[in-house]
Amino acid sequence: MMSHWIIAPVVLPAMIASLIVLFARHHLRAQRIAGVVGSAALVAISIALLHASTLHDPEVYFLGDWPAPFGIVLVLDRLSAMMVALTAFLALIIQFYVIGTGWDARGKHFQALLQFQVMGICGAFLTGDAFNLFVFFEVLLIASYGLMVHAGGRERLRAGVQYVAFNLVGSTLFLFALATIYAVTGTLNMADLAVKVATLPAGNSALIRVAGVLMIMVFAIKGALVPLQFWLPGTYANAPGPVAALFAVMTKVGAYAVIRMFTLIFPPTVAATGGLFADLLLPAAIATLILGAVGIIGATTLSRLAAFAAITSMGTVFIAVSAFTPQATAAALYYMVHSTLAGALLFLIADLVAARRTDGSLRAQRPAIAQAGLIASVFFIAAIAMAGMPPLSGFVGKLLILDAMRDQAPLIWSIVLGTSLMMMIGFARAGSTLFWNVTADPAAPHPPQALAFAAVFALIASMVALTLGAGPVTDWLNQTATALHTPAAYIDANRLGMTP
Amino acid sequence: MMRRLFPHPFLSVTLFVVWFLLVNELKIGSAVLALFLAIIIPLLTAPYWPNTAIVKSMPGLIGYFFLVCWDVIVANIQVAKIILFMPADQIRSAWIPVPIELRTPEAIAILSGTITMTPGTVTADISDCGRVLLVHALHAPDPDAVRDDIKARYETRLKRIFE
Amino acid sequence: MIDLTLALIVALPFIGALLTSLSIRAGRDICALTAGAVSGLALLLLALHAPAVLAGQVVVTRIDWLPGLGLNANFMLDGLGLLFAGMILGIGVLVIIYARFYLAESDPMGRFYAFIMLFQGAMVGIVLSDNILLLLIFWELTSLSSFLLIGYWSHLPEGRQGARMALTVTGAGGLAMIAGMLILGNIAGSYDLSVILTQRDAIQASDWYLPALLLILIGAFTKSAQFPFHFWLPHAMAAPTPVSAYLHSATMVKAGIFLMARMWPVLSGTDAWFILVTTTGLVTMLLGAKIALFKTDLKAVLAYSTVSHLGLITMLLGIGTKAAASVAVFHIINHATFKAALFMTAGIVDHAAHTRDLQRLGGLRHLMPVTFAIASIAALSMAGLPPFNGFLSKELMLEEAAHTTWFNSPWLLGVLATCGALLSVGYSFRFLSAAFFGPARSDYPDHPHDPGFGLWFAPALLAGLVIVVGVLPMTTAAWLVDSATTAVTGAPFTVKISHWHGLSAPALWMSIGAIGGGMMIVGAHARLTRLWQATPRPDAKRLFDAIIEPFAALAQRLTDALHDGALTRYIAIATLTIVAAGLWAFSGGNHAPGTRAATDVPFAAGAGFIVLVAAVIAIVVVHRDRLLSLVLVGVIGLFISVGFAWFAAPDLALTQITVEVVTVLLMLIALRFLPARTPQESSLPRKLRDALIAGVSGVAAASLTYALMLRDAAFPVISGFHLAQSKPGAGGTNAVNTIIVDFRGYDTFGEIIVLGIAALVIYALTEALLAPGHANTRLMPLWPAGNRAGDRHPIMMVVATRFLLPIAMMVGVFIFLRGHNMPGGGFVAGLIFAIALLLQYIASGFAWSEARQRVSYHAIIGSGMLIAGMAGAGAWLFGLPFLTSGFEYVDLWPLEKFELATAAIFDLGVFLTVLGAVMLALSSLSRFAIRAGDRTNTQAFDIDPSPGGA
Amino acid sequence: MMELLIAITVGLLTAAGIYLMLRQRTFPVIVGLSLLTYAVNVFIFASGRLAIGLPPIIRDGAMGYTDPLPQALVLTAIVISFGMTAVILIMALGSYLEAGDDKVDAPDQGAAQ
Amino acid sequence: MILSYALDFALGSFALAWLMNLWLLMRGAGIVDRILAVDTMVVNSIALIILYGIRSGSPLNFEAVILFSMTGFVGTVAYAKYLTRGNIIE
Amino acid sequence: MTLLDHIAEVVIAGLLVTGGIFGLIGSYGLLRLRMPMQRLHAPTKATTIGVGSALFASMLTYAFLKVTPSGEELLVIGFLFVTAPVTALFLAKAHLHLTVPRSEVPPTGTAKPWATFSTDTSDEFR
Ligand code: NA
Ligand code: NA
Repeated sequence: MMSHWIIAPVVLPAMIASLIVLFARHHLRAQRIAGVVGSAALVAISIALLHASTLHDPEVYFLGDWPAPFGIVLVLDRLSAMMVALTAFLALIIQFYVIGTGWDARGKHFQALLQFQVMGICGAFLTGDAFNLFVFFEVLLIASYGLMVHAGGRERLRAGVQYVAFNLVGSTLFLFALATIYAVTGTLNMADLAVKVATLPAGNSALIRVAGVLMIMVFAIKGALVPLQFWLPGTYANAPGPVAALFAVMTKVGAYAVIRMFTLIFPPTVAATGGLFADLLLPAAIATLILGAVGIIGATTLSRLAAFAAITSMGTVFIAVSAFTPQATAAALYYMVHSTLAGALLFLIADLVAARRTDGSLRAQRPAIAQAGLIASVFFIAAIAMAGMPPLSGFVGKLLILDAMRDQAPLIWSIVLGTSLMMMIGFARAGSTLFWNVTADPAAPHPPQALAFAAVFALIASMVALTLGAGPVTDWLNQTATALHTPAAYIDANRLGMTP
Repeated sequence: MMRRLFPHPFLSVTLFVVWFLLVNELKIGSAVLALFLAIIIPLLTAPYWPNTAIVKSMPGLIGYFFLVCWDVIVANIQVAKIILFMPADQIRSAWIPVPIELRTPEAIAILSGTITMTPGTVTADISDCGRVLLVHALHAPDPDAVRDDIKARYETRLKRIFE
Repeated sequence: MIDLTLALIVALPFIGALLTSLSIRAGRDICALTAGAVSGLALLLLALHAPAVLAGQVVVTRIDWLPGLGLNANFMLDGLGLLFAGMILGIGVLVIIYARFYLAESDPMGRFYAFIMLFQGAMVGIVLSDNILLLLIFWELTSLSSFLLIGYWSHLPEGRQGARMALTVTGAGGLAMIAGMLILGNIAGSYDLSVILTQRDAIQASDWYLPALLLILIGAFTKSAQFPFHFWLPHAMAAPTPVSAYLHSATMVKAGIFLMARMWPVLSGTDAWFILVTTTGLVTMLLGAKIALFKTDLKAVLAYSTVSHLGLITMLLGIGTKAAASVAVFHIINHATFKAALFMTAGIVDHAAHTRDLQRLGGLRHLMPVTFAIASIAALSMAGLPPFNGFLSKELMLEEAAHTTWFNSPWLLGVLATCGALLSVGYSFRFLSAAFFGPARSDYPDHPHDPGFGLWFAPALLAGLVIVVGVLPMTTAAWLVDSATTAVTGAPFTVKISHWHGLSAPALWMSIGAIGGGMMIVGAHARLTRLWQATPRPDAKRLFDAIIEPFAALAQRLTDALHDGALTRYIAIATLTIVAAGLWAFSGGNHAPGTRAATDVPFAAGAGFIVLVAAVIAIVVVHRDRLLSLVLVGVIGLFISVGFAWFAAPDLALTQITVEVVTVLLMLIALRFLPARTPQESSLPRKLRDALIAGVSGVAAASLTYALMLRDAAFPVISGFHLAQSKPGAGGTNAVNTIIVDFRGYDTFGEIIVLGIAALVIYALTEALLAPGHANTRLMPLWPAGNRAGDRHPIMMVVATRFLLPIAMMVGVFIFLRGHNMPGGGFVAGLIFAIALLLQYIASGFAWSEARQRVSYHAIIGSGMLIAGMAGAGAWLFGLPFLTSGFEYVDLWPLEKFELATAAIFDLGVFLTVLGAVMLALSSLSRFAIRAGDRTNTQAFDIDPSPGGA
Repeated sequence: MMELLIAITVGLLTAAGIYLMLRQRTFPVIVGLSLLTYAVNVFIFASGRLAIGLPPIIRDGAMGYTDPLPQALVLTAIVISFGMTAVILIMALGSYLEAGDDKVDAPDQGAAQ
Repeated sequence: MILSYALDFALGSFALAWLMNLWLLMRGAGIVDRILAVDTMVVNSIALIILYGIRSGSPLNFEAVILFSMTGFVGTVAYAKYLTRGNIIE
Repeated sequence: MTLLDHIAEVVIAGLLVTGGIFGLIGSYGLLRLRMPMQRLHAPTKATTIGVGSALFASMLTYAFLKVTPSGEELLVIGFLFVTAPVTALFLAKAHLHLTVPRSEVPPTGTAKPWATFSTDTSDEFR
């Protein structure tokens, strides 16, 4: 039904970026116009795709008109449509923030790299081919490397080298996993993999388990799961504010990949792998949540605090994912959307503060900052959202997760609620240092940057909408989760049986 | 008009021949494509090769090429003998400055290339004024003989071809 | 009767919060007016429902929000709700008025009223919630808004710390309660109180009852500052007095009481409830009163007295009988009236005498008669003296205590309750005597006098209530108590309140004893104070900090230690994790060894392998000499390329060798600016550790490779299709190339984008580094050290590269055109062109070559990507998916049949992107050298052999 | 036999690559990364199993073909890793110029305070 | 028949040449000698691929050989220029 | 097999053997010759005769035994012939700059020094 529109979220940003590189290399205004038009168009397209994916079963787009599993396919289902829409929406908001604060003027090619990053992320969400997922991981990664060191700077570059080196280990690992999967199953199409892994002859279980575990390690690096999360704080804290905000969706690509791959290809019903992945995922997710919460209390700067907040979000999401039940997956998806918005908001605020305060330090008393009242209130809102306190979507998300994981209540509830308390303490201490414990000197003046605040309020509004609309949203997500856990429709859409 | 279309006639010929060596087939289609490329590419790369030396006598160049081939084979055998049989202390290596009258860069390049390709002698450097080549001979009991042989055998021919 | 006004009542204060933060612009009066009006309107709406509720009806509002989870915006109004909502809104209005005059000019009033209204909305939300999850939301909101209110005077350290402590304790309680409420909802099958309150037996029978009870009580006790969670309340006194009056006397601290009352029907009646609640209540009553007796700060005295009275109410709820519940309700009303009045008078005294320290106050009855009158009425009622309302509820409380056996002793509870009453008499009288009696002091800063009408009106009204309810309890309060008690106990109840119960009533004597004892304590206060100072008293604040601060310090040390930027440790941990997980996974499955025949090893291949192995080992050994390790990387790349050619992968050999060359050039340009040697830094143990990790990973990788190579795939590989369809389907015999540009062209599309982005990133970073700044200044002095050979652009190299450039282009075009059928394609062609151009840069120099670069590399990259994209999108015109390629054979006499394939256009895009990307990357890197002070040349070679030359 | 040699090659390249990545300077880390890339490229190639003398070029009368798909994947991997190597190289250079040392393990922002 | 013997001999000798180059590379000679050794390895590789092409009869490796010959020298020149000038593009 | 093929086979075998021998000599010379500059001469042997004969052998094989003429070998020889002198020159300059003692090298006989030894960078600005 959506036919060619399915690939639009990939081709559109690619072409816009190419046009920028070709024609608008030195004209920032033209770049901005192209960037915003592109992002806005992408939002419109993604809404249409979301609508289509709601009405119909998963729809497959056969690239090059080659049948699956031989050619590469894109699969539009609710999950991918949702994630594309989330990315498009976030990218548009960040566009406004960037233009509002003039971040893109501090280096070259920001707008082009932003479009490429969106292309990579959308490509990763839409692809139905395992190797193509690797390719688009690399697209979004290399664009993120560029964005991360945008405008240079000593700390940023050092953190950049670490970020790239660690993620290259991840990329290499991804290739090891893909080659193993191909060597064992002989295919790369995800739907075909699902069929073949389910009917894998006995002697192959050891190797497919290795492939599965290597795959989950790759997504664990992307999703910052302990013990593969060390790279994140240094990277996110040193990245430019709006870039770190965009990275909030990048960690979610890791979570998306785990959900997609381990409901479609390695569900617990597969004899060879069984509960292998849940056994790995749950302890790691719990450790991630705790480490993140401790990090929020221990963070010495606001941007590092925001980075550890992002880690807690991933811990929470993966706790829900590790249950591998439709209800838990729906809760995970809800919390994924929430934490993307909340994470992005927190990074934007960290940037607003850093721009107005000599630094983001949480251990030193500084004079009050410009627009302190406004920034303090949005910080308060972001803190509530991220700590999962009412009345925002974080609370609803955590309630959904607690409810979904009732049968492991003593362990999961105490950790989720305990870490929420720790987060509350961390945020209260940070807020108190940033906005209350200020010296008497007058605030240094700073341009109001209305557009930037508009972006911040847009994020807040989206979270409020997510809260108020929690009823219909959770219904939609429950249906999505159920579809994910019964992937027959996804597999059939690939029309595997048909000989060309 | 010919000058503008063929800034490097020798180059265009070479390219035409190279294409056929690549495609290994004598077909009209390839010929048309080869001709087209033989014209376009020299035009495209003209700025990279300003004031090209004009080959005055094409047969001279071809003759020179076969001469070098022969010299390479002969000298190779000599040097092979030195490596296999001559004890290390008997080898008399020597640095030989070879003053040259050639003025066109292409000619100088071909001369130093020839010297290097004929085993036993290697062009190591050129003087800062571009008038003298520094040649290292593997075994040259009589350095002057080597110098004179190079000048007589190769330089005179190149002077006829290029100047 | 379904009615949306309840939702409106709850929403109004929140709307008020918004309005006040906006209306402050119109001045402080307007702002106070809006706050007062909004609260008043809410109170009015509530009053409209009062008659129906008092008649026993329960008003309900149902708005679906998250039915799937059971969290809905359901509200209900019953007697209990009415009582509390009335109290919250009523006292709210009074506090708003009082605050208008209390706040100084410098205090931002808009923010104050916004926070107060936020708090008010949250409190009303709690008392009107039918859905317990909704109650939780408002519950945590009270903690959050109290945090803002306590921290209102953010410049005061005690304000900040008090706010954080309150938030931590009440927040933690709230979180515990979430678990409790979820358990309760699960047992009862719904989160709506209207359902839960009917499930008493199911809940009390469930083995999850005790944990739920405990968790809910933690929530209640933390909010109502019951022992052992009472320590945060005094530190909340740092808040402005209206906040203390409103939050810490009338409303917030009563939320816990409200919750116990609301849950009374299902939770109470069990031994656990009785022991836990009654004991906590009693201990808190006694402890609070004792501490209040010796506090010197007026607001601290009042705060601890509040704690004590809340303990009293908790004890009554704990007793579990309907009568006790009714007394609890009655005392809630009475306490609200006299405590709010006292707090306000304390504010007035503080305003007038500029101190709240009882030791520096005295004799104010002469100077502030009105305040004295109000304070004494309220204080005497607090002490429980007739004829005030405090006496009535205290009497009933003593009555209940006397008739309750507690830890199987019938009289102990009575005695302790009397001690509580005795202590409250003590601190009430001490308050009055210290502040108002004794000689009028002369050392007041500026002559204290009664405040304006606005400040004393509110406390006076409350004092009036104290008298009226005391004198005519049945007419003024009984109806409200009955309605609330009915809501609490779940059964109709009518209370009999009277001053005189006859001589035989034990309560009478207990009261007399309490008052007598209280008098004596006041008399002996000086000696008792010294005794109190002598006993070691745990300072709650130090205790709290002793837990939080070291934890925060530990958190920081741990976090910074773990995430200290030690990439090598990160990678070591990651590697070990991956290998361990891989081994663990492998051991869990069964592995049937392979059946493929092993291929033999010819001598040449063996020799190649030996060289490769030697090079890899050598690179580790000499890695500190960076140029040499680059040479060895070149060797490894070479032998892998030869390996690819040997094992029938010509395309790979082409690509590997060309990429190899460009990588070497890149590394060499960068090495010019990096130190030539890697210093010896790792200790031996560290090297062994790293070697071990590397070794384990190597063995794992090798065994995985070996395991794969000797086994066939479990299913026929999909590439069978590619081989079959390569010629007919994609029009090319080179299956690898047809896969790259056609079957999996989408991979290649992504891949050239990666390359394009890489070049853009390198360009952007070069610009950033060359811009004036730190990096740039460091570049300037990097003039190559000392002995540099002459002759920058040797003639032979220039002539050779000039000759090679066109020929290389011919080879490039050849490889581009035949890629479809034989090894080759856009990548390799692009790399060949790039290498040929780079040779010009190496031979004739950067400036000379850049000057001849007519088309910018950016444009080449951009157009390459566009062409590839358009080639892919071209298929849309025919209604075919992206990247569908078409081909047909063209017969043009006299030419032989040749093939036109759209894939070639895509491959052209690939070609241009690769060419542009490689050139942009290397030219950007080269600019560092130019920037570092080398002078550029306009002539191709330095030595001019021409006749006219030097 | 040949499979064993290729397995050893992959193992050695991986081991050397990881050892170098654990050194404390950016240059050995980058060299380590390229060795790791070689290792995985050979590994992907090996996943197509060995077929000496059977290049995946369709021609009449061929006894069979090497699996072309891993070769295509390796090509993609080679080009992408080249892009990545170029980027990390410029970043390492930039970090050295900005910070004055080419250490990889540097005091992170957090610990500095 | 003699063709396969000759081929084996040639393959063997160039492989042996490889090993000799390796020996020079490993023997701790000067950096210039090592670069020379690597350059010779490239040339020996070209020979071996050509010989393997003759053995397997497939003309498919010609593109590889052309590129080896075209690009092999770039590396050597770059290393040498780095040693003499300290920079390769200036 | 026609007579011509037999002759071709013998010629090709001969070429292969000579190629092998000269290839060996080239690399053996690298080890045996002690002076660095001497070593530079060895590979020119392998380049010319060694690979040259292997390439010719391949050309003849395809021309006669496989009846599909192939010219690529000539191209490879051409590239080797063009690039070998450049590598030799640069390696020699490297030796001159790093290993060869200045005293060993005779003067140019003109006013200017050898290019590698010149420290006058004025000519670099034209
Ligand atoms: Na020579
Ligand atoms: Na590719």
